[in-house]
Amino acid sequence: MTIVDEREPLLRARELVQEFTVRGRGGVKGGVVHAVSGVSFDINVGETLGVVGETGSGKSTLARSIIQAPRPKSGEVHFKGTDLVRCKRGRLAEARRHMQMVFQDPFGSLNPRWRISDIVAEPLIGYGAGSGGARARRVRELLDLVGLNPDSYGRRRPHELSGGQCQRVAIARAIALDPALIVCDEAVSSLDVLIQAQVLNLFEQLRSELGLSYLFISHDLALVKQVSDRVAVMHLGQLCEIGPAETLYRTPLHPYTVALLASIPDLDPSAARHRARLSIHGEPPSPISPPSGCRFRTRCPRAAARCADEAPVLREITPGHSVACHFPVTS
Amino acid sequence: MTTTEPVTDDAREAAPGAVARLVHSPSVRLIARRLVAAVPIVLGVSILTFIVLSLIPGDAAQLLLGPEATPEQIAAMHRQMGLDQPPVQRYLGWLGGALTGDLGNSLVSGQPVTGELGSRLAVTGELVGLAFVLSLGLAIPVALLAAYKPNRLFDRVSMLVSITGLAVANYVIALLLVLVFAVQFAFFPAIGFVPIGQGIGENLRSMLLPAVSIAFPLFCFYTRFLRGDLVDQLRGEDYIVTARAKGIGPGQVLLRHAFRNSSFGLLTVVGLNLGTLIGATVIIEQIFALPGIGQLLLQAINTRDFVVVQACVVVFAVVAVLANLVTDLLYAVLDPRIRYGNR
Amino acid sequence: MSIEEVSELASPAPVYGGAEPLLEVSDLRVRFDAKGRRVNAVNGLSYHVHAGRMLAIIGESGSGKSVSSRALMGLLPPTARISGSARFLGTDLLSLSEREMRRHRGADLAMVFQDPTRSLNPTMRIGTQITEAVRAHGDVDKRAAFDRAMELLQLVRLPAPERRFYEYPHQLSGGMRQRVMIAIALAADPKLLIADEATTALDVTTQAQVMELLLELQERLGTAIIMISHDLGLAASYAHDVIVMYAGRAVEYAPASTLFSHVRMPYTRALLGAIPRLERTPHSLLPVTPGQPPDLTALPPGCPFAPRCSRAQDDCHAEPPPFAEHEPGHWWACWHPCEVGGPAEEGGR
Amino acid sequence: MAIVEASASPALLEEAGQGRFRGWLRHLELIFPGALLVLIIGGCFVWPLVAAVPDPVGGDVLESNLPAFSEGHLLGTDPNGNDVWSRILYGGRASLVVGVAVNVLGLIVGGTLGAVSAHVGGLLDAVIMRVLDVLIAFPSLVLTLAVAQSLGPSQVNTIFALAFFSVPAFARVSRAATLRLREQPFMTAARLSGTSGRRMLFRHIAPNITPQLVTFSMLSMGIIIVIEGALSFLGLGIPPPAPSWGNMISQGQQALSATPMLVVWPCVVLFLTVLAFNLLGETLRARWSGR
Amino acid sequence: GGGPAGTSAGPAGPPQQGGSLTTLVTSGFAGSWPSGLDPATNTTGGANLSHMNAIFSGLFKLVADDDGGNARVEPELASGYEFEDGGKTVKVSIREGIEFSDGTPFDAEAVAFNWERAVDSSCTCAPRWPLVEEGGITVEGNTVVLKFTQPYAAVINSMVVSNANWIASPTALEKMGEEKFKMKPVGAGPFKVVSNRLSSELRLTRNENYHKQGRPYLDELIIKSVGGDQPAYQAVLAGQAQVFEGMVTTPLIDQAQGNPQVTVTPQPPTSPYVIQLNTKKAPFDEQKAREAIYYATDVEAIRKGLFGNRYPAAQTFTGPGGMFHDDTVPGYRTYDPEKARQLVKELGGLTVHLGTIKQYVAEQINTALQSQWEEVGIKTTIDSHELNSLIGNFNSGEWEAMLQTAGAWDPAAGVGVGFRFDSEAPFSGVADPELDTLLDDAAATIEPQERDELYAEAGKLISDKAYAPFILAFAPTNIAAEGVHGPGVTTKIPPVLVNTGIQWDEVWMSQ
Ligand SMILES: Nc1ncnc2c1ncn2[C@@H]1O[C@H](COP(=O)(O)OP(=O)(O)OP(=O)(O)O)[C@@H](O)[C@H]1O
Ligand SMILES: Nc1ncnc2c1ncn2[C@@H]1O[C@H](COP(=O)(O)OP(=O)(O)OP(=O)(O)O)[C@@H](O)[C@H]1O
Ligand SMILES: [Mg+2]
Ligand SMILES: [Mg+2]
Repeated sequence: MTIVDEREPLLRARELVQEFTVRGRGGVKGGVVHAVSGVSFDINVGETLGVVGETGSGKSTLARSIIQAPRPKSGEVHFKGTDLVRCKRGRLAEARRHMQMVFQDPFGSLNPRWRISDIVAEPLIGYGAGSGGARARRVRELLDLVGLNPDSYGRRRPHELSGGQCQRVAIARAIALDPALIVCDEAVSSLDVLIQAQVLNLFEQLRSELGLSYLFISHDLALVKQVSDRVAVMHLGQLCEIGPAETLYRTPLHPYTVALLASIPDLDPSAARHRARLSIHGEPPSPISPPSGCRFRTRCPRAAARCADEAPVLREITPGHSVACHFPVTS
Repeated sequence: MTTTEPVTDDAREAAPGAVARLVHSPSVRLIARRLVAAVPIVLGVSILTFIVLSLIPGDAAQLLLGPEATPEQIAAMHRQMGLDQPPVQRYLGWLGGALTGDLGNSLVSGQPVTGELGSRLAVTGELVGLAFVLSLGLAIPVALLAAYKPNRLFDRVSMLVSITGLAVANYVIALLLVLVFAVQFAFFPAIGFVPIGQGIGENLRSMLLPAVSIAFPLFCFYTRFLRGDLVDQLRGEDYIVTARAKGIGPGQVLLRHAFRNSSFGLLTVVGLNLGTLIGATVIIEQIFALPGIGQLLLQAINTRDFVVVQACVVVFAVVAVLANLVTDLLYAVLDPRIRYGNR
Repeated sequence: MSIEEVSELASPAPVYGGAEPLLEVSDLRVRFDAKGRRVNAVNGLSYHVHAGRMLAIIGESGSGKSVSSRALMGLLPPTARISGSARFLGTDLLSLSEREMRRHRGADLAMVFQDPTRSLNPTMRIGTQITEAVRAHGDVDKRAAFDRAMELLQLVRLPAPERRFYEYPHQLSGGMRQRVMIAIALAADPKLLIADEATTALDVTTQAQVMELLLELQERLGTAIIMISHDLGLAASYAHDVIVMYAGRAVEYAPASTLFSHVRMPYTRALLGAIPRLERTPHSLLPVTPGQPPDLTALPPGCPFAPRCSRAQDDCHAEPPPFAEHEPGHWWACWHPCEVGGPAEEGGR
Repeated sequence: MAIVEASASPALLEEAGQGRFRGWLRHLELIFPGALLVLIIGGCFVWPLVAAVPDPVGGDVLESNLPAFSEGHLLGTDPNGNDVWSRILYGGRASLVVGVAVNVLGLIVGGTLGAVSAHVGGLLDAVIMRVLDVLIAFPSLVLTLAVAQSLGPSQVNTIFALAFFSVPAFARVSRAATLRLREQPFMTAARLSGTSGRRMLFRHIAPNITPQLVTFSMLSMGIIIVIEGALSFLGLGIPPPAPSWGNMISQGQQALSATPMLVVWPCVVLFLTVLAFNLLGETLRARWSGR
Repeated sequence: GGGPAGTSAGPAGPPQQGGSLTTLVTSGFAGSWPSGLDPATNTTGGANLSHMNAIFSGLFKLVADDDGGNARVEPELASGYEFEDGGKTVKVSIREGIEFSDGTPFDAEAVAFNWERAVDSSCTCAPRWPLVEEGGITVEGNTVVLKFTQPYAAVINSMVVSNANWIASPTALEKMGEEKFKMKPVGAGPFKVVSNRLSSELRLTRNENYHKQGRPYLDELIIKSVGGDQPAYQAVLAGQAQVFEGMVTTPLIDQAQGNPQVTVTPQPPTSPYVIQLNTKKAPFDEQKAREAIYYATDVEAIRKGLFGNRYPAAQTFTGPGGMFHDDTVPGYRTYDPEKARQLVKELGGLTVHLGTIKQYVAEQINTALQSQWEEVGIKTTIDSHELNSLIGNFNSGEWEAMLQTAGAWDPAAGVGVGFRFDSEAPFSGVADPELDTLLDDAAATIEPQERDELYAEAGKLISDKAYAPFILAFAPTNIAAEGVHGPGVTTKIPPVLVNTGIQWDEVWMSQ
């Protein structure tokens, strides 16, 4: 392996493109979904990058492209100095050892017929880490770490656990090999608030203790802000804004980010009712035939002729804060 | 299926650019694609038949010439039949003919196979078609009634009947039907086929018992399948709850919602079933002395008339492939998710 | 659970305002006998809804929100055993036969479900699904039904209704589908609309759109709405009144403004505390409530939240607190309620 | 605080009793077909070992065509003087062995083919599926006839021939199930965990598709036993005088109107067997699909 | 009315003209004519007697009294025959003034033309004439002359089962070509072909040109192939067919005999079932083993148990309906289980593969034989063969025992005794020069008395050497609906080989 340069980001994604050909029954070609189109970003060691965006904006596809399941159509993903997109199967497997994923569906991500301890041991076996005894010890350690008593939970099967517990098992599996990066695709969205808090705290604890980096995907903006150092906003397969969490939430630049932030329901009833809320109307365009130019222009209150002709590129407005908009919002 | 909209959909569909839309319509593309995909399948089937047939011991020449034939006689007969050529060449020769619609001449009788198949196809086709119509025509209402009140008397009785149909061999059913409806009460003929030309009534009368013999097990199978699927829909699907929440009655929910969706599953099963039907026609045609393809196939196998066997198998394969194409098309026509899918 | 305990849990419906309530649910209990296990999904739930108001029922997953509302509609599976009463304009919905219930469904009470994709029949045109609801009640001819359906589609502000009428659910986006669901629910001018997690499956922007729409419709039509959710933010933003449920019971009930400023139940407080907020500093730990929701097959004798409650004392474990109106308009069920204005984090241990 | 009378307590108690009964009924769905199968299998495989049952073959022709309940012949004898009851028991062995063997073959060969095909995907999948398409489009009967005529009728050849029916069917079921499974995140998670392809197949896919395959095999068991009878009709299948239910029926039908009982008895046991397998299959399906 | 043995099946009044009759034949045997109906190329001609006789009639025909007795071959389209040269020359004269149904003359030239084709035919029913190399078949005026290298006694008797009996119109054959002709052959028989669907249905209509005045009675004759005895019986009961030729299933025959709606006419048996033993190969190259089989076989039990005493036991190669029949053979070894056991013991055990063709009656007998043989310690496996694999088995010479039918109405006829016992014959398991000589001599002897003696001697030899135990003389039964009458249908005619040559021109139906 190459020696990792300290200043080199842990993960560097460049111009990632992922497309799907959709087919009807009998294999009729229906069109090409432009799920991710030219996305670039970095994640540094110990950093959490939040990704937000509405349904279908390509968040999950982005996550899967990074872990190469399936490999993206084009682009580069440099992880610890290896370009995953072009490396061989063996190298990829080696790299994946340091890169794990936690899925949205807590039950679906655990094989329903396996015992919890077997599930957690799977990566240990898969990467041949340790002997039987060492492995068993490591499994207990991991279960303890995620707050599950190995004695009472180790022999259970997923359906005997609650959603939050399942998610913790999935996390235990993800950290089993001390990865450098965990990709969380809506890892807490299906949990209710009390459990969600437990899981989020666990992530936080692992980050501070083990120095993990996260790619944290959600469409809950408040939640993303809670956990992220930097936040990227996706819209229809493209990054429209990326920047430090605080800055981005305080001074959103992209009209879409503004609309998203405005949609967050407020916990203060007196303030929430009867305010002019919505700044976004209409339906999201189809990813099969996205609009020309800026993909947000059909719903954008600030859209102008230029938006239809010219696709805006991501440009840095303030240090670390970039936006892809011809007419960024400036308060 | 009844729909209540006052303006028909077809009117909208026939909007300007109809030709362009036709070419780009998923159905047309589906047909084209599937027809292309069918070619290797039929080709594969014909090759497989060729291989299988060459594995069967004995050949037509030996059978024709009898046990006392000298090797020279057999060799001469082989030459006459073209069996002396290497298999690949024989196959290619056959294929060339088949592509031009000439399936060759029977080894045993020397008659052209194409014409013979054509007239027999009509009989088997009618038999199978009638069986489908009967089985589906009965299975649907019975399954609906059974699913209307699951686990009640009607459901249980229909289950017992269905399982009887699955357990009792079709040839036993055929003989029993004849004993009752042809011998005891002379409603129907016991054997024989009356061509449509001699009156549609007589024709149907002659085909009814054979068709019922084939249809009954099918009916039972479809009933079980559809009933199960309907009950699953009624129990598990959210749109059923929506429908109930609208305040419409259980009959409407069953017919308009559950059945509509179950019908697609049924369609697949019906399409796949066609292959197994061929076994049934061989037996039933034998019992009812119907001049169909099944009868021909069995005779041809027994006389090692491989040209005829090959032709029958290919015809069956084409029919099976077409049936699947038709079900796919029906899907595309009936199931809006495909009709308007992913555009 | 003994009979005495049951009777103690039973509670009167809180009275809101002066006018007759539209719906008055009292002591609703639902039990499932499934696979030999007995699940006590709802254990004595009582509340009122008045015409023109929006009541939010919140609570974590499995607290009985859906079951209690489906019980009103008579849409529970046969394995459910229901008791209690639900007076709707004088009739007890729970005692109606399936046939009688059918007359109320759609016409008086309507429901919008969580997942619009699965809740619409995928093989039926949107229009047909709406006209079906229109024609389910009253003798409406095709033409009139069509007109009404178009009216509804316009009402829910579906773009290009003439076209959408002939389309199928999969041709619509999630938000549009949910609007269609609302149109179906409104088809027969129901007096009460139950929205069971109607926006959970939608993303934030679409969720906001749908909620706006519901509010607007309520203002125009005067329909009462029961909004079921586990999103407190949503309840705070849109509802007039809020009920918090835990383990099949109501634990706190108040007008939204009161509830969010004067939380008394430790459970509610825990819920509020656990929500990530924009104001919070990044990477801070959230207050955590330990433990699991109680096993509904065997409820503990005392307060069901007691095992997880930081304020719990011996009496909490011994006896369930009654659900009572401790302050005007503000009901709760707790032996040791939180002080008003206390820190939100206090609810959790 | 006014406390409302507890409602519906008596009703609850009454329903509790009913609940127990219902619970029992639910088990009946499993018990009834299970017991029936145990009875049938026990009858065929164990009873002849325990009790004195006449030989199924080698009967005395002078005792041919005895009616049922004759002395020493519970269900009478066939035209060769063989005891029908005994033939039903021993014939059940053959039929059940064929049914089980064909299903096991289908399960293992077809199941593996389908799973591997779906799991590996790509070219292999395309090739396997095209071959299966060919097999499905190919009238299996011809294949069966070919096998039977070239190898001669026998139990093993019957199993072999019938496998042409079952293997493609199982492969389809297994492929569909595997494809569905592939969508599950735990499969992706396993790949991320460095799990090898073989381990994926055996530890992840196999246990998860087995219930579906087993359910399917329950439902197809009856069909296979019946098809074996149809083969007997065409002179294939298990060669007489060795009994199987199928060839008993097919032999009996040759003089159906004269000696109907020779057909009725095997039909009855066949009915019970198909019933049991179907009920069992459906119960398992309902349970495993989580209803 | 039914009743046993067709006692009441005499003609019910004067024959009536007209009507359409459907006759059923079993698809496995007579109902299969895959190679068409041209006498020279129909390889199953021996089974398709009804088809061929109806279209071509015959130079000769086998007739008998109503009870099947006094069976004899009579000239039909031929007017007579003469033996000359000690039987080495046979002159068959042709009836004058006959025309084929296409109007062309039926003459000696036509017959000679057909015979040339028949001799070259590959059918088992081709004539086995020992013709001289050159000029074996010649025409002399209205006579066709056959010249043999040695006398052939059965030349006339075997005519009725050989394709030499059926004379096709040479003109029609030339005009249509062989391929078309075999579908719509033209003969001088009572019926003309309307349509012909191979192995499925043959529709015939009355030949107005038929040489007998007022014949045939029927306007239409339909021959249909059907899948088995049970469907055929049902079809007759339901009125879709009037005749079923060749019922073999005993319980059904029993049932039919109890049914007043049908006339049941068992035909006089000619060819008995025989267990051929392959003496060229172990274990039956040893006489003891063969004897063990004789002693182990309980014919009486089979007769009674399987067939309700319907068919007589046989000890030699012709049944009671055939020529030169003997009920018993002196010294024939009958059932004696003790002796069988003893022999098996001496042999140190005996294991036998017993085969037969796939057919209901044969399989039943085999099953019964298996039981009986097992009883005395002979380990027996039985196989049923398709025709193909049967031929294969014989050709390979690997077979041990085969249940077959042996003999014919005239034992010297084509598939007669020589077929099973001549050392040259492919289906024979015996290679005994002495027996060959006896059979050859018998075939070459014209004098009936002498022939009878030679055959008796042959029978005795077979029995003494224990070459092949005979079981019983089997013949199929014909079923006719009420109102159908005719020779071979409701009266008995000995089957020339397996099935009876029904005289379709005489068959009539009451309207
Ligand atoms: N395997 C696939 N085949 C075809 N289209 C796909 C596939 N996976 C994703 N898509 C499409 O790609 C687009 C992006 O999907 P993706 O799942 O990445 O969105 P997302 O942002 O994760 O949405 P959500 O918030 O709903 O999870 C969508 O339009 C989706 O339909
Ligand atoms: N048909 C049923 N059979 C058995 N138990 C059921 C059934 N339906 C619901 N339950 C149980 O009843 C309890 C309450 O369920 P309910 O659906 O009302 O929860 P909820 O509050 O709506 O939760 P969520 O937020 O997840 O929708 C749960 O424990 C659930 O498992
Ligand atoms: Mg996603
Ligand atoms: Mg719910």
